[in-house]
Amino acid sequence: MSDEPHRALEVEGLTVTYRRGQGSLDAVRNVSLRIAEGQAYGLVGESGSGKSTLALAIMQYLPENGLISGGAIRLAGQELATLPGEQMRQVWREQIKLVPQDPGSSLNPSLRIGDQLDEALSDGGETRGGVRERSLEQLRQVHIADPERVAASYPHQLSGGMQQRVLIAMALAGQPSLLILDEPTTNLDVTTEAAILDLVCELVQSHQTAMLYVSHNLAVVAAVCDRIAVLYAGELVEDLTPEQLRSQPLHPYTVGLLDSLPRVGQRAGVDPLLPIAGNMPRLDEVPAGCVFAPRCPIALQLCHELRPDLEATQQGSLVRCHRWREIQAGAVDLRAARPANVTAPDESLSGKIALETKDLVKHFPVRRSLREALRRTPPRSVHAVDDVSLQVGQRRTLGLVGESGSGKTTTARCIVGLVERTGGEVSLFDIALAPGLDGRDAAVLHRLQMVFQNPEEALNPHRTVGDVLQRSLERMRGLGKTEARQQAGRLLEAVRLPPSYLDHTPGQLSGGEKQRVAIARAFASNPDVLILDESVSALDVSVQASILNLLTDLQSEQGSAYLFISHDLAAVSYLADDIAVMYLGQVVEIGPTEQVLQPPFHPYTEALLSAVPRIDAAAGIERILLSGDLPSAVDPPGGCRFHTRCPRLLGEICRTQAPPWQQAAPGHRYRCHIAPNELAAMQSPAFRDHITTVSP
Amino acid sequence: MSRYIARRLLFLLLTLLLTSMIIFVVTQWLPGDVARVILGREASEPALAALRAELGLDQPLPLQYVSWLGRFLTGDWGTSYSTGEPVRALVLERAGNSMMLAGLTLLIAVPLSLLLGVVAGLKADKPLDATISIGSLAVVGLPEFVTGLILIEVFAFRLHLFPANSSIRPGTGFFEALPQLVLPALTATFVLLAYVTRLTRAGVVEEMRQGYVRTATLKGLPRRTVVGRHVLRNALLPTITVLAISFGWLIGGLIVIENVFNYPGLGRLMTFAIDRRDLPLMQAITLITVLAFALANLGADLLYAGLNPRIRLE
Amino acid sequence: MPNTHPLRKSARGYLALVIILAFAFVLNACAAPPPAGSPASEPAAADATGAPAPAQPAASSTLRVAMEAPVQLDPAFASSDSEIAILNAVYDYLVDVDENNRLQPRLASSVVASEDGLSYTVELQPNATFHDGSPVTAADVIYTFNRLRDPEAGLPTADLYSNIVDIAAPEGSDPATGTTVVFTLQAPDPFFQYNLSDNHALIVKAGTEDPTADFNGSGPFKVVNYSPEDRMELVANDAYFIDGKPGVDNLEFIFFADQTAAVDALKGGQVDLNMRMATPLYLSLQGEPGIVTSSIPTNGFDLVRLRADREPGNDPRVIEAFKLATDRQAIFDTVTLGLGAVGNDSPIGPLYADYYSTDAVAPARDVAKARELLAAAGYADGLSLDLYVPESGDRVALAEVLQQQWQEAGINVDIKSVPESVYYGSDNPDQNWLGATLGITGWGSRPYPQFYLDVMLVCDAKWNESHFCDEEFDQLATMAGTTLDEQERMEAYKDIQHILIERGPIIVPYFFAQLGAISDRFENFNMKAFAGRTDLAAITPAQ
Amino acid sequence: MAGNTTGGGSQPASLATHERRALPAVFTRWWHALRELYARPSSALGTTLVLVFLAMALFGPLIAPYSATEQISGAARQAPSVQHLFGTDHLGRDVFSRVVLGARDILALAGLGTLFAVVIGTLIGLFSAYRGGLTDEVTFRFFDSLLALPALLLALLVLGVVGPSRNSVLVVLVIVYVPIVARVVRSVVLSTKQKGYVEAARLQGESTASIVRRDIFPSVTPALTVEAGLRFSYAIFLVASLGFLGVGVQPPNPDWGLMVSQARPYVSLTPWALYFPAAAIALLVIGVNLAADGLKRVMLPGREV
Repeated sequence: MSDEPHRALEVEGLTVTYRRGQGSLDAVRNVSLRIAEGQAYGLVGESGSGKSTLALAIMQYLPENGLISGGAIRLAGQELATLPGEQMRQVWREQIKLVPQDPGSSLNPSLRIGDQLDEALSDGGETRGGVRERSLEQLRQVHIADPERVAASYPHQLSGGMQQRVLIAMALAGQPSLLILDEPTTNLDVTTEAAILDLVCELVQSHQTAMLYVSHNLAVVAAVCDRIAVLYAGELVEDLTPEQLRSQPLHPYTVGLLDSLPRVGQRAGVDPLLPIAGNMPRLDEVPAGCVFAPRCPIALQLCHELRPDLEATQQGSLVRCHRWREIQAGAVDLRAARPANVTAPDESLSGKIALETKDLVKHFPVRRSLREALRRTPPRSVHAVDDVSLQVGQRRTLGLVGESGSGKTTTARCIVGLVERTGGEVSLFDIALAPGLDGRDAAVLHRLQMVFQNPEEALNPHRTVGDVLQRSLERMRGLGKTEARQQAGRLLEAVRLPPSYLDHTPGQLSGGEKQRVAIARAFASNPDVLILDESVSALDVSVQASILNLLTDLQSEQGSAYLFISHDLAAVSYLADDIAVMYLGQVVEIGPTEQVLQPPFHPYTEALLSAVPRIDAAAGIERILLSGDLPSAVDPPGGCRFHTRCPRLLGEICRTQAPPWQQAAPGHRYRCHIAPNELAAMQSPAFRDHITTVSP
Repeated sequence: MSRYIARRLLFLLLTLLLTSMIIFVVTQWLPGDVARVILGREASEPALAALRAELGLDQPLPLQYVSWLGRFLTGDWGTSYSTGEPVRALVLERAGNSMMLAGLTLLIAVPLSLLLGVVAGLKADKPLDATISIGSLAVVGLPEFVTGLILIEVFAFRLHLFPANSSIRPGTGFFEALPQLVLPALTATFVLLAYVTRLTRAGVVEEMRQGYVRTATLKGLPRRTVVGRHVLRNALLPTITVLAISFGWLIGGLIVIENVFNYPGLGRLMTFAIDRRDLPLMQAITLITVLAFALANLGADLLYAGLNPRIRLE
Repeated sequence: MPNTHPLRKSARGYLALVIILAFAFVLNACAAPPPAGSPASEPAAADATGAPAPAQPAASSTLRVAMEAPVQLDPAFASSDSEIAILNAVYDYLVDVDENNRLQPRLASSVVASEDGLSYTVELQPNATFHDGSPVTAADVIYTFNRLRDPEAGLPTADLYSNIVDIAAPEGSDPATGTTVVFTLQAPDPFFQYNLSDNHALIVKAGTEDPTADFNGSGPFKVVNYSPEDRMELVANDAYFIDGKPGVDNLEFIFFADQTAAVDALKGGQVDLNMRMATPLYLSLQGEPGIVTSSIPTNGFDLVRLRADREPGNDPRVIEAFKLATDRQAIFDTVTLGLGAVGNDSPIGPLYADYYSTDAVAPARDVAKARELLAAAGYADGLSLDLYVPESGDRVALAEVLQQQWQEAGINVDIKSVPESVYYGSDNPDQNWLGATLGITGWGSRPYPQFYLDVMLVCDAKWNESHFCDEEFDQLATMAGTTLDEQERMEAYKDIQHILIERGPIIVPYFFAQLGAISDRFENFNMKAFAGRTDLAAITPAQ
Repeated sequence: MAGNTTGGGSQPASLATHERRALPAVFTRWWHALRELYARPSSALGTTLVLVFLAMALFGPLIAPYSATEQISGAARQAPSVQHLFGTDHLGRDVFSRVVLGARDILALAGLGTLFAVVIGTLIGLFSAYRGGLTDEVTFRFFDSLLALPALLLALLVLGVVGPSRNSVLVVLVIVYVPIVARVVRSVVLSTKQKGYVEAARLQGESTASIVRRDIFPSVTPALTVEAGLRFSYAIFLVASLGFLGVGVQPPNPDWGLMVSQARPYVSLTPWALYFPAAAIALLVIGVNLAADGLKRVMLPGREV
């Protein structure tokens, strides 16, 4: 130990076991890692990889049925696994801190922020005022502009980003020697995520604190960390630097992950994603050989039988693969071995308009208080969707992108009729659609289908997959029972699931499989238009990639038009022919994907684009940070709705006058007071460089 | 917040109105001739008819209701059919007694069940938890008439600690009545105990799973601070609501207990009223009970909102 | 809400307060009770009910009586024991009846009948006064009885006093000051003095519209406070005209809805006197230290009656079958636990020694014969009926025993136990006491038997609940009720008993005993067959 | 569901249990539930108690040495003995037989009452909540008002109206519990209504009845089962209380509450006639509660009791 004085954390051969009933399962197996002082260490894995378990094991905060069944955890040379409770409390207090995944639930809802912060800072020997002063200082440190107000607030009064800043401030109290961040940005909007990441990087540098950053997102980790460990099914499969990750990852899983992650500007038809086949094994089905072997495109017989060791490469990285040397030497081509199965969309078909909205409006009334009613204050409403006009061409995909609260989901629900619109028109192949479901006849309903966000709620948990699909087929195609059953099998095939799944209940399916079934159900009626509302957002990267590819395939097979809704610009740009960007209920920019992704673009689009984490640390892209939070949709700001946060604010005109549509290119418009040429001059050319991979 | 209160008050009024209607209709359906009950089985038909007319029982139902409601709102709660006394003074006095009993019951039940619930919640799934859970269930499993009987036998006849009988005289103050309140209050406590304990336990277990508990623990706070400062203020919120709801039961629902101990509360008065088909009395008691329930509910909501910034700062 | 710290503090404060109070309460509770180990009748225990300071029992004595809550405190309507007990303490009867059914002067110092039996001259106690201080005069008596007998008012007593032609002060006497009243009758009535002592015949002050307004009686106790359904407090009337009465300084009626609770209160020393209790409760008090129990025979009974005017009771064979299926001795043993007397299907019980016929005995139980009779009546496959029972006294137990006894004879009854208010007050003619086909009705003890015959068994009786109509019976009853020849009356009553045993649609399984218990801190307690008429004024603290 | 009380983190998804597919699904589910119930001592105790009483209800006549109403002549008020395990009551009826045979009564009554209340409450809750709107608002305002009345008070009033009998007690149970059940169902419906599969069914033009039946009702069943268990235990109590107040089941039925009530004046003479049925009530209530707790853990994992 004495020869390694600068090790902040050493984990040696750690195995974490969950007891379950009579048996037990190892969630983390034989993992070792070292973090030096001041080092930012990334831990990457998909759900079920054991990364959170590992983080909690290091914190000595496992659930009651979890225990460390092997190995050691040393913090600055001190063994934690055997530390008595009281001393561990001291360690928590002073040395090791956690920034959790869900800031909302990690703060006590009924205590003021200031009090919660004071608690973390107070060591008992100080006056209350003194502690509070330090708390405020701590808040300033995480760039909270008015710490007094925040300290006096309750958690629910703050936005998610703000809450996360508070938690980071809390974690930095007392100069910990190790900071663990467990998916700290996962549920945050992309612009907020970017700001938090910047903050983390800055603080880690200024504090010289060792950091363990746990995330499912390779790009985020690559941007923040000095070193990255990739975890798969409870095992560490590769340990490397970000540069090595970009240049030459050696483990097939790491490569698969990278190939599954869409980059901004990557197009399905041109440069398809290469998803990893299959699913992560369950803990009770861990293969005997290499844990990745069942999904590995280059697995040999050896791989299925013998578990490989973690080996060090000359470059200092660690990899657990029997064939890493061949990969390093370029002797095997991982990508060639995995056919993408993607057919390029038929660009020639740009026929009729399949779906059109004209000036779609949805206002939700706000209940007036008694006093307001008495004073005859006019009723107010949430302006969820304001004058949204969209067109989706036949066989084409329109991507609708925006942060949470932008109104994209409400737009979708108004279109399908789950929410009755307040105004405007919706038409399907020139058939005007009634606002509500009750006003639409079955034939129209069947031509317009939707796939929802949450795969867990997509399927009735009490029916088998076969029941679900059969019911849809009987209903929408009027098929008889036997015929419906056969067709159900075909539908499953179409979404690349084996026919045996007909008898499965949703509980037996993974999230991605459920979403496939949901898609199959939507396709039961061969819809003209399919609306996908954040339908891939909740899925793991590798699963998301395969669904994206599936959607592309289905479109070319079935000819449906898609309205693809997502907060993820990369996913949208991968699939969409056209993109519409929404902000606070309005479309602020719309146009062909290539156009929208290049300057000039709306300042909001610019901010979104700049915030997308990139694996290839795109040099030169200036990160545009938005100030403040999304304004309330009850009283949207006058003039340009984006003016309260706009980095390119001109002045009075933006506050008072609604901006005009500017024509940037044919079919590409944005809503701003700044003319296209002026904007183009302001905006970073690096964007253009960065998406040159896009073929025109 | 004021909007919240206004809404709650409106609902309270609506509830009272609806309940009064329900009660009015139900009591009208009760078999048994009021006049016969008042004048006794020996009374003659003309006397009965005269009395019915005097009581307005020959009027159509809606008319009776409206006139009753009007009088009720102006403070004239009518005259008891059976005793001939004004209902209001009688009911309010008994309501006062019921409040005393309810008050003492809550004073015993709240700390006790919270304590048991918190301990059980913190030791969830440990033997102590099971002991508390089964113990409190055993207590609640015994019907209150049996519990009362046992308590009288033990505390009154064997230990001579408390009187067997709780018939306090009118106007007795809380502290003066205390010895007589103990046994009925204990009996009522036993009924409440298991439920409140279990609810508290559930609240504690639920909150212990929350992320903020982890945050607090990982701040290095001692466990008692984590529990006392962080968990309890959230865990006890649902318990408060339930205690408030039980207040209505304590005011008007202690029918069995008040009879077993002969305590002059609303419950005993209610059995008297029902037995004698004393409509004005029944209606007044029921409304007071509902009012107590609704006010307690309102109080609980306000307290809930007061302790819960998410509602308070809405 | 800019600063909510105070609210939080107060919430915390509240919790602290609750805990402190809880502890304070525990301490208090431990300190408050009377010293342990003393018998239940320890005076300190009385303190628990907040009775007037019992430190010197000799100085001020309070008799606390447990009672069912009264409903009617207008003498004209009062009927239950508790109602009469209260009124009997507040008002006076002209003539009272002692525990041996003997007439006894009360407000009347003398009652003299004329030779022809058609007029009665009543002389009032000269020094009797109402609680408001005014003397009791002839005018008050005249007012009281005129009110009771007014056919227009329709009071329950109207029939009873329909025989009275006139009530007046004697010629030349001013009723407003005089103390002599003359009752003139239409026909001779051998029981007229008993009628004068009827439960309702309490003298109220002339002109009283609502006697319950101020309880202005002339009786031994004055009402101090009445809390309906809870209690009534009274103090001794110092000006009472009978020497040595009342024997206690204060009288308190505490109302109980639950008899067991009342007995517990007696055991615990929270009440002193308990009358009219269920048999097992009475037995549970035997041997209880500090408590003196008393049981006296009465002519009160539970009447099991079958309507004779409709199926199946309109067939005499069915009536006989019911009688033969019943084992009265077994009922007496299990239901009244051997207290009281076995009945013989007639309301004339052994208490009326002069009228009771020892040779009129109901036939022994004969299930086989009962079956035969039923079969003959067309009920070979059994008979099913609802048995309506008011859920008070021992009646439910009686019903259960009857159910089993009758079942053996093929009579299947469903017991419908209902509150008294429903049994007597239900407007459903098939379910109330006068209309139900089969029912059990309690009848209180009366000083003379004619009452039962007149109101319940003659053809046109007001409460002929069994709808019995028998010419021979009616003749005998009328004769017994009017003849002045005592021997003739005795014969008639004996014949009546035979008739009822043979064909009356009624079963009187037992005459119950009146059961009471009093704390041994009091004496001179002589319970009457009708408990409400017990003279509470005679009770004195024990020496 | 077992003991994950502290900490969060991702519980490995792969801990999901395998489902057995050999038997019909319903059967498997119940078998499974039973096995889970027996996994914890307290719910095992509760389930055992319930099963014992259930056995009494089913096989009572085989177990009981006497009939419930037979007044054994000359055997009144006998203390417990080999001949009369629980003694005899004031009329000479065998208390053990009455307790055993009374199990059927109370289980049937409380069970049927609960069943009717659950069925009616579920129907109202399902359709009212799914449809929403004014009817829903009015219905549940009305229910709220009913809930403001203490159950026993409401029961007394209703029994006063319909008169005491076994059927009346059923009516009372239904009136008292329908609002509660409907509210529980409603809350589940309101959350289920928002789920993707329900909206998907609506988008495919399914009828309301079909959606309620196929998509919403199944998700109500776990909460409903648990609620039914709870209601059942309260129903036992209410039936007993009504019996005690003399307005419930009529004598000479061996209703436990009625038995306690009838034995109360005799408590110094025949204490056994009071304490045995009282203990039976207590044990059944405890059993049902513990079993319902266990059921809740099985049916609604993650939600606390």
